Amino acid sequence: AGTMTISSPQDPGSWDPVDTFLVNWASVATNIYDGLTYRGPDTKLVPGLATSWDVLDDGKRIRFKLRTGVKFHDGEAFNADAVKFTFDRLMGEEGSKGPQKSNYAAIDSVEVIDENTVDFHLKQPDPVLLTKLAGYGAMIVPPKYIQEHGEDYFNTHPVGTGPFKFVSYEPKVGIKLEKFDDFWGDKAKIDNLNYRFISEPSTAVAELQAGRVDLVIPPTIPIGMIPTIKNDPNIDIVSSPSPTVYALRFNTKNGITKDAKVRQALIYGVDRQTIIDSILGGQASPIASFQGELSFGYDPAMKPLPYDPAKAKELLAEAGVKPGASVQIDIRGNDATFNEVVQAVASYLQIVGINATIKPYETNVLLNDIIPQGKTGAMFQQSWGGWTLDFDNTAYFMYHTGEKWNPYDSDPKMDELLESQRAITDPAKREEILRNIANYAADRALEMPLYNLNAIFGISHRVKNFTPVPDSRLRLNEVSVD
Amino acid sequence: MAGFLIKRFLQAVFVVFVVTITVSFAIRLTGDPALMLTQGAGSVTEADLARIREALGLNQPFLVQYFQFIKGMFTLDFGRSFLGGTPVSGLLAQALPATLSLAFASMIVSIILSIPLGIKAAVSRGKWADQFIRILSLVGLSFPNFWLATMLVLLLSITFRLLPPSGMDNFASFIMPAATMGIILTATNVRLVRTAMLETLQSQYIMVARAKGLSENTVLYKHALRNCAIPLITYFGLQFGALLGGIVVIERVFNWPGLGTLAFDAVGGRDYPVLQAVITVLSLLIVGINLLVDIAYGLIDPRIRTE
Amino acid sequence: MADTRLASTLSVENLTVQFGDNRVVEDLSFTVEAGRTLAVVGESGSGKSVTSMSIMRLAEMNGATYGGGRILFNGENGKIDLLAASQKEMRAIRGNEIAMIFQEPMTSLNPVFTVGNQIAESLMLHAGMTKSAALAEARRLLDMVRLPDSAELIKRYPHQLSGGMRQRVMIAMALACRPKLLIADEPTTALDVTIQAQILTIIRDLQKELGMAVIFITHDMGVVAEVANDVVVMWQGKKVEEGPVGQIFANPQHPYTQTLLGAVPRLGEMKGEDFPKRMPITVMENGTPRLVGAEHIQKTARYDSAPILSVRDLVTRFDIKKGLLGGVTHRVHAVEQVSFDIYRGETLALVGESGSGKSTIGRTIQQLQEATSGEITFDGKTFAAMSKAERQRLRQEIQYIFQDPFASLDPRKKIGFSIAEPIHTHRLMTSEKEITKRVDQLLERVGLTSAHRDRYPHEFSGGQRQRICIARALASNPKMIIADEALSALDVSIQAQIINLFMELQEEQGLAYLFISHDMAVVEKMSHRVAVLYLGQLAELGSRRQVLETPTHPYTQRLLSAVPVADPGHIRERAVLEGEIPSPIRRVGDEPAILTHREIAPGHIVADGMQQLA
Amino acid sequence: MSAQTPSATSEIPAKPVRRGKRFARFRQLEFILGILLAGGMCLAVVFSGFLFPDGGEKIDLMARLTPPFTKAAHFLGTDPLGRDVLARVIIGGKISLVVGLISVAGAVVIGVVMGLIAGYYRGFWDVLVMRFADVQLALPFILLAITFIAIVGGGIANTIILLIVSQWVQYARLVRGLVLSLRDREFIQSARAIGVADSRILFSHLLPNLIGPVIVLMTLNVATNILLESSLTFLGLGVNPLIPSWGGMLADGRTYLQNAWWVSVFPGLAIMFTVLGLNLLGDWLRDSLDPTGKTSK
Ligand SMILES: Nc1ncnc2c1ncn2[C@@H]1O[C@H](COP(=O)(O)OP(=O)(O)OP(=O)(O)O)[C@@H](O)[C@H]1O
Ligand SMILES: Nc1ncnc2c1ncn2[C@@H]1O[C@H](COP(=O)(O)OP(=O)(O)OP(=O)(O)O)[C@@H](O)[C@H]1O
Ligand SMILES: [Mg+2]
Ligand SMILES: [Mg+2]
Repeated sequence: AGTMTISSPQDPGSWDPVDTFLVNWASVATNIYDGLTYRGPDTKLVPGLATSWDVLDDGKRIRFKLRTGVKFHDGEAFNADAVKFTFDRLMGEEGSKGPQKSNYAAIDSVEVIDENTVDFHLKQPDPVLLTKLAGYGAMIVPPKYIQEHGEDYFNTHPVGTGPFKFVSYEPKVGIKLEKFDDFWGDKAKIDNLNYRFISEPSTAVAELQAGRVDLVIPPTIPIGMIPTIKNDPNIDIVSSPSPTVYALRFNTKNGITKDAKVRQALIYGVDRQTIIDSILGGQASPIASFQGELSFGYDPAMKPLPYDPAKAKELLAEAGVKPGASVQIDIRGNDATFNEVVQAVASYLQIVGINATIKPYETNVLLNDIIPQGKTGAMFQQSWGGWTLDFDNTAYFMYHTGEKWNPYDSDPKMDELLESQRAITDPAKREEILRNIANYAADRALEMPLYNLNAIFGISHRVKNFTPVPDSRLRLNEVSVD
Repeated sequence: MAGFLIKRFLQAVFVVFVVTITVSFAIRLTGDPALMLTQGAGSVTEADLARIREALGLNQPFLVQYFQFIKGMFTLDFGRSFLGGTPVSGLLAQALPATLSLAFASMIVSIILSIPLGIKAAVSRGKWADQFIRILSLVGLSFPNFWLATMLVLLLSITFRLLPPSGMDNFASFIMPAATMGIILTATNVRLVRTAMLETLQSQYIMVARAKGLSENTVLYKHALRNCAIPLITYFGLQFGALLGGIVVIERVFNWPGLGTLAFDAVGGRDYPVLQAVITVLSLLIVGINLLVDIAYGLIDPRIRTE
Repeated sequence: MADTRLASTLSVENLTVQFGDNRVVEDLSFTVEAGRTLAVVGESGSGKSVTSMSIMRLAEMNGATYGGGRILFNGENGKIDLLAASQKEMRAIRGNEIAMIFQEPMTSLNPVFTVGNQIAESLMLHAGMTKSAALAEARRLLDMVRLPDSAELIKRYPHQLSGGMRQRVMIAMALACRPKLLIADEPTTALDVTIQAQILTIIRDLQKELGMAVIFITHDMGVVAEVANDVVVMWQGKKVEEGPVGQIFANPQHPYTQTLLGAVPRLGEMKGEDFPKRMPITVMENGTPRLVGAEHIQKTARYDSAPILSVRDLVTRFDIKKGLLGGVTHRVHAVEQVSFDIYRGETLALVGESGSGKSTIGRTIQQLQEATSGEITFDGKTFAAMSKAERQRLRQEIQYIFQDPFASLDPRKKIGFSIAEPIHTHRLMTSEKEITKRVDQLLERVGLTSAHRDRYPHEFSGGQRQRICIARALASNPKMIIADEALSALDVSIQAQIINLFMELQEEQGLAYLFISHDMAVVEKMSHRVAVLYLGQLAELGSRRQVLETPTHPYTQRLLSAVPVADPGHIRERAVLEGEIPSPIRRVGDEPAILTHREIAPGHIVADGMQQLA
Repeated sequence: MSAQTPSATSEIPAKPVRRGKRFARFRQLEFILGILLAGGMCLAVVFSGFLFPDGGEKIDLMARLTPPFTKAAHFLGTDPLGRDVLARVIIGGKISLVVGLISVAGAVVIGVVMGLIAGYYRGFWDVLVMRFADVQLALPFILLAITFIAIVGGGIANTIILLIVSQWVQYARLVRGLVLSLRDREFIQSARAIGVADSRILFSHLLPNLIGPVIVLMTLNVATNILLESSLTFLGLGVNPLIPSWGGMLADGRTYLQNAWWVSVFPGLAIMFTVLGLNLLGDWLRDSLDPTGKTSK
């Protein structure tokens, strides 16, 4: 019973799973839709609308047994046809208009075996596919409803099989859901779930303080406001590790950072632990490679390079870099916390004799022009973290020759490693290779790994039984409110 | 009158044309929406991008896209948002009243504050009341709107829990955003009213009005105010235009679902249809306000009426 | 004295008014009785307006303080001291028992309210009338000041009325509550003679009807002679003389009064003279009058050579556009088919009512205005045939003195700069030192000193400013000067000085003047020939004697009859003047009839078509 | 119709002012206060290099968010990176004043020239400049800013250009309106009658007579521009965050308002004093440039 209000930073504009990549779609839609698989806060993959599955034909076919007695919010029954419809739609005309299709490119076709069985035929094995089926574009949608009401209607009036059903949506303002009584799993404890779109962090926090919002979800809360929230007796902070990692990557092609020694020196020169403890208030953990501990491919044996300014100076001297050399660090202009971090980084670099200047860019310009075109300074901000929590999703795009996010480096050995793991379905073997990749990248000092930032939630004390999720895919059927 | 309307119309066409073509062209230089839509996705191929561009109609030459937009405009069809495909007209229908009502409320707050203060300052020119009002108005100019807004929220919403910190739900929601903008506008308007009033107060007819034995308030608020209304109205009109454009920050702070928010998100997400539509609406509004101001001139000043 | 004071409506006793430390009215006393008119005359800045504003207790709103004295007013509630009254008490008196007509009639009406509204306002306030009753009364008042069609008039706005009409509205407004005392501060200065005559008549008639006391402030001695019973003469903030009007005119005691009266130009003074004549004038020096100059006949016109300027069939029209893209629907026919010549050393006077096109002709000659058609020839060459450089050169040879000397000087430039500007512009001299020397010479020429060079225009008196403008006009060694009502804003004594300066310069340098004026007495004093303009057309043109002594065109006759005579004994019979001047604004296509001209005597040309002037 | 469009806060030069003694004294006070505030602030900023040799850059993460008036070394406290707020406020003035003053100067020069031309020549130039003004008005500043910065990039120079581009129109409108009311005045006509060249009429007669309101608008705009720079920072479009600026500090300090008010209040006060000083000086300057109502020597 009761109503819970959540502040979410962005309105994705459409609730159709095939239309968007925004995490803030997922933080709402996870309550509306189900996938064949499900991954909860513990990041374990468990049955969702499929009760079991078998990987066949060397990973080129997967057979799913579907859950029975499941109903869509409009009363339509869930069955194999719905699954086929969903994926035909995703891979077909409608999916082509959106960005999700490319993520599921491995799927060739879906075959209905019987009412409760489907086969996925793959073009090539995709080790991450089962995870991908737990979210985003793979959410199962109601065929009859969409055919009847049309695609446009579906965008703004979503129907799924999840624990909450859609009530109303006001663009740029909010979306309202209510408990779905015929949910197949644990039924929701609260009656109403309201989301409000609040993009300005301090506004969201003010709403939380004023008691008009019960939960503020990431990436909203600026670190600077954490003490404010902690000091307020009615609200609190909860956090969990997240996939999001921050690094300053290097221009390995030109300038002083062409030299791996210099890159290492710069890494030695920055006291990342102190930055985490002070600026980030402990809401992050140090990283040795460009991934967090939740990532598949994380190597606990890898340790970050220590803070050692003496060593840094020594390396710089070896590389022939004179004190007073300058580097430019390109960052996103709208990230207040990182802004402070990078200023601290610059001041550490100053200590080892490097003059850093910081150049803020509008996010989209940095991401779609400056980095891909290789127009960055010696260092640039990259924050990354896929919800699939698989290092391939990071490493391939960051390190493989010719990839969008890799404008500078080309290393045949790295390319080979990256390609080799993609064909392998044995998780243990893949993990091994991914760890090798991480180690190799660290050896070459391709980036200065900074930290793995927690997912930080601001929450009202009236909310009970809330488990923070790492990846914004909030499912709130267990939560209750006073 | 017909000539006047034709001229106004041509002017509107010109402004809307120049503004939209500039913005449409410039925004296309700042990044590809297809890239933006696929940002989170890893394995995006050129084919994927081409596919999305086609779906968004971006594969056509700029002029074709522009003319399609113009064509749509005549049927009030501004296309669909790149972000989620919502019809833009629907978004506008929601954002426009939100912004207009806030802008009006702010103007009203500012007018209610600045006219008596400005008149008081003018009447007591050089005395302490005048200096005090002028310095106060400068203080109002010294803090940025977002800062003032945050202070108000801390005080009224969090400390005293009187008003909602954000959103547009009911009358109470209007108070803080309108007050913030109103106070900032007042800072300049007080000076404006004061100056205009000083000019007018030196006129002979003000003396004549006093010589009739009229009370001081009748003299100031009836005879003097109406005579300096022309520059005031002109400036308020300009200000209203600027207000519509400058409302972005306030809308963000108060999470106001208006045109500013819409435009800001649209620029950020390179959502061309939304941006073009917002800009069109804004420029039409500004032309419309100019028109209203001109009509108001006639109502206020009979000399202009018969010209 | 004591008994008059008892009966008097207002008695001012030992009034002193100051702005800051600057005493502008000192120890002033006078009384006015019911049914009588007191004229207050005096030099500009002698405190006349301040006195009347003090009576209204409005002076303090401009920052004045009262140094002492009493202003006793015999009002409805018995005798009260206005200086001791509160503003609240004053509000009940102002506009009700004491009314005032202000110095600047054109700007005294609030432009955004209808005439009816503004008159009704006082009535509703003081007589407690309802709005409709007040409006009905307003109509009656407008009828009383003989404005036509009052029913329609109360709905009009001030800008839709001519100056004369506005002034009558002001009078109606002042009289709305039947005041016991009317203060009229130079109510006719800005108006031309015909309208002035109408207004004087109205005030006098109403005074008879209402039996009120009137304080009439003016510097026009002709007007004083016509309206006043008693006169107070003020000089430098003090009263220097007072007495019945006949006595003041006949036997002025104080030197200032003598100077003032001595300087008054009287129309008809020059009867029988062929040429203008320079007269000696009295000026006040250290408080004593001194006679300067000698009589001199101004026989300077060179009729033997070709005219320096000829104007042939000049037409200047202004388009009035309705709407913004709308076409031209109306035109102002400011100048229609005007032709005349000016010879070296000659003064041609251009006279006519306000709006008759005098300034437009001057401005067209000075190339400040494009002619619609017609030909202007200067020094033998037509404008049309001149190159750009030659036209630019004309701006050296012809100089224009604007009506308002203050307005025509850049307020932010020292006058030395302004005078040197023509020299710089036409590169007449190059060395800064020489230029400074020349400026000093010019200043001396017009009776100023080199010490004045570094002052700003506002630091001079009106007469001095006018002389600065003349110095500037002379700086470029012109052959001709267009003086556009250059004297009408001045005190008569300053006016006389400048007339003499003009004539001296003409004598020395053979200057030609186009002298634009509506003051017939001045015109008589200084012009060789006179052109009378009516509605943009030439009504009459001839030598001064011909036009002024044998006026032939009815319009000329009317103009002359309206001139007030500075002689209290003079009984004027003037033509009853009613109605407004016809408008020069016509619909496009509705061309005015062009008057044909006849030469009735050698050089005396008169227009036919007098029926137009009905 | 739309001819006379007085722009922001047009303080039309008053008619010859007749002031009492008290007022004259106040004018003096105005000047002294103005010099003390604006001049003092400028001096501190100019000599900030000597006052704070480390440029306020020294980061001390251990001493972050020290409250003001508690430690002698950090009289006004420290910011979230442990930098001295006093040092940053004073050094931050550099960017703020440079941005504020140069952008205003640029806009004034362009706007005044355009306004003079439009108002004096009317016709084609007028239509051109005024339609431009309409277009400029229809383009909201923030949108212009985002697009402009997205295309040409951020940085101080670009921020200044952006401010100039978006503000010259104000001056053009103001000046045009004033020229329209002055151009038919007799002293201009009489200059023309003498044959004075147009350029001289524009710059030597018209300009001095309309500069008063321009000065007033200028001094107001210095404030607005210092703040606009902060709005840009607020929207993530600011300049190098390592170089402190008042606006940037205000924007950065906003999230700390509840637990560390001093981070943003002091830069706010700095802006306020400067703005106050500049406006007092502006009023004084306008009056002293106006010879009307005073006696020379
Ligand atoms: N508001 C004012 N502040 C300061 N001085 C003033 C003010 N008004 C008038 N004066 C001064 O008072 C003196 C008398 O002015 P007043 O207007 O009474 O002259 P006047 O006799 O009416 O002259 P005119 O014939 O030119 O109208 C003048 O020296 C004038 O400068
Ligand atoms: N720029 C203009 N546009 C339209 N009409 C004008 C213009 N200038 C003058 N007029 C009109 O032309 C007519 C003649 O004006 P002009 O100034 O020549 O009269 P005037 O004889 O000098 O009168 P006054 O004695 O009042 O100075 C008037 O009706 C006037 O309203
Ligand atoms: Mg006077
Ligand atoms: Mg004239």
